[in-house]
Amino acid sequence: MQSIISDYNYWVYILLMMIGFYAMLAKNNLIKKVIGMSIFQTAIIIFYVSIGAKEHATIPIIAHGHGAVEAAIDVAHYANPLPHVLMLTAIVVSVGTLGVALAICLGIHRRYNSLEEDEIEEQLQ
Amino acid sequence: MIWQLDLSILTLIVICAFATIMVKDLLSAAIIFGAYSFLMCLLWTEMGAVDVAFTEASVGAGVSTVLFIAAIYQTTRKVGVRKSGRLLTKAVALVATLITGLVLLIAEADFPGFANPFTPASLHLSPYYITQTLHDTNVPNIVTSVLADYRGFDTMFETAVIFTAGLAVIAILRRFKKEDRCDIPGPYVISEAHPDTIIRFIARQLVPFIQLFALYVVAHGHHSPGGGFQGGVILGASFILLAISFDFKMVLGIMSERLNILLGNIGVLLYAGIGFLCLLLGANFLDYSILSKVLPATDTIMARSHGMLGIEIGVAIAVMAIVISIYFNIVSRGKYDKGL
Amino acid sequence: MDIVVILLTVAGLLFFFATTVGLLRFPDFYSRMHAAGKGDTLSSLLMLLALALYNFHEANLANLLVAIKILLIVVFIFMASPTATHAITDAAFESGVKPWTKEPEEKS
Amino acid sequence: MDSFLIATGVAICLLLLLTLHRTIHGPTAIDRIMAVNVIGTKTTILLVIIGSIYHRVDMFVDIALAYALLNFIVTVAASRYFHHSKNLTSRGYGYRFKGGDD
Repeated sequence: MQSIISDYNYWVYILLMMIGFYAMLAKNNLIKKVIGMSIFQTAIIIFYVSIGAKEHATIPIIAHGHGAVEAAIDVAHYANPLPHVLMLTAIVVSVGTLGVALAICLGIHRRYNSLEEDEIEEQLQ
Repeated sequence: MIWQLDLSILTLIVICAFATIMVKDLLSAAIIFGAYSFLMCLLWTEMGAVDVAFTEASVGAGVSTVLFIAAIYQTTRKVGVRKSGRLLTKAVALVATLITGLVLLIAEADFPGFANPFTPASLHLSPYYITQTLHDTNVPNIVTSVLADYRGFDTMFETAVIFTAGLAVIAILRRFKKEDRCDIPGPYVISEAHPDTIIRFIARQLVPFIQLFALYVVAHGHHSPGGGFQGGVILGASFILLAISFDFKMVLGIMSERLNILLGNIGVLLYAGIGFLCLLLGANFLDYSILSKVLPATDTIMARSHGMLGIEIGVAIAVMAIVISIYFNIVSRGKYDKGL
Repeated sequence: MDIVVILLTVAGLLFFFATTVGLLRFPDFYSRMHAAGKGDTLSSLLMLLALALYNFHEANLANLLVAIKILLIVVFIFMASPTATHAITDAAFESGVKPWTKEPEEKS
Repeated sequence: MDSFLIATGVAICLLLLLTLHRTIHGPTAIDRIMAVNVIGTKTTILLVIIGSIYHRVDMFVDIALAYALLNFIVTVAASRYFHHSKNLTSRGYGYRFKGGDD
């Protein structure tokens, strides 16, 4: 049981990464590929946030009462904030990449009137 | 972290990811991807990453699924029938995926256990941030202080990346002429949808609350989860809601294209400008403690807090403008005539 | 106090269970929408009330603020959820989803 | 009380699994939208429950509020999709598509 709990997050991250990677490689439809890319991104984010998690730790916001005496801050009591910072910006950047990817899809559809990879290749030849 | 919820939510996520890839209809895939994003937000919350969860909540519920629906609306919903020659591609992709998974699984054996407080990642840099943040900057939310102060340079270029993405979408899609040479007539003859009074009324009631809440998120990001990115995305989502429930033109009347792009520039410039102000006053780039010379009645610690607030406002303006611009370009195919 | 919280939460869970059963077992779209629209909103109301009570265990300003925010969530769900239900049902009617009748029609 | 809250959370997760069945196997796309709407509402509640387990609800309630406000944008957008594509003529599909069946 202990080993399942300690490894489950990493297994799921590998599984999601494989799903996203497979979709990016094998799917014929461009929007399906974009969805695969998004799943790949979330797999990476799961990996980072799992690294930052700590057992019996609370969220990385220091509890401070108004006028309370400042107690010494225990490091093990707060989750690691650094992966959270990196991944916060990564999510917003992922919206940007999603927008650009969908814009490229729309541009291709405007030109070739199709979103299927093999149809576009046929028209290119 | 709460391991009971961890196990159940991760199982749901894997099922959702499989379904998203397997389903034949693109609109259904986009909708299941929306559910996937909800579950992701739950997972971050459960692991204690509240700021990440907030970003995922605003992005997943407000923007990314709507972008998918808009793109599908402008192209097609159907997935083509596969040719027989595709079997080889599938096999090669499967082998490549399995090899990648195997390599990652072998690497995983050396990882420290999940939720171990004494991993190398948690021992080297982050203890400084955790113990010193309140003392250095007077900001209790460690994520905000690391984002906007300690790693401010990084965040500035993240904002620049988002700005570049907005520019790229405009460069790819925006068409100013009515008739374009390489433009094939669209797939649909789009009918004017009849106005729906109930949706319009509720949207009109909710939009002020959403925008007020977004401003609260930006301003209160020092003390609770939130900040410029989240507030900006929520502000953008409020305009998207207006554009969906009302007319496309009505939102363009409030937020014209020119004003929108100008706001995006202003946001990035505000961020860089605060950095250059620090440089002018004689400190390093983005070293806000020097701002106490300019701001009245602040010491060097509070100056860092106020500098962070200025940067969050810049990020919020830039993200809002870029989100609106991306949505408008995608939903109208760059013509800005009519939308969803 | 705890007993009230537990009772409300269990009632909410029961309603959510009924929602899920309706969602899975009902024969056509409109009856499923009936189960989903009503049971979902009611179970949310009950559970959020329970959580607001649970977080207001000790009367001070911070707890009051949290309880008020949870009640605000209730208000917004009560505005948004029926609107979403209306939008989906309208879309289904417009796009031609047939209501289920007793005579077994052709299977679609 | 904490264990009761955790049990409630796990129970909601199990019921979400059943709702996910409708999301995945729903015969039409509209069924899926409906089920995703239910999942979104329950996400709001699970967020508050997780906050109560952490004993820091004041930090988590903002996220739930954001969900309560933004949850129905997706639903309205999807329903507008069906409004618009009601009387469309299918002349843009690729040459291998049948078209017309929905």
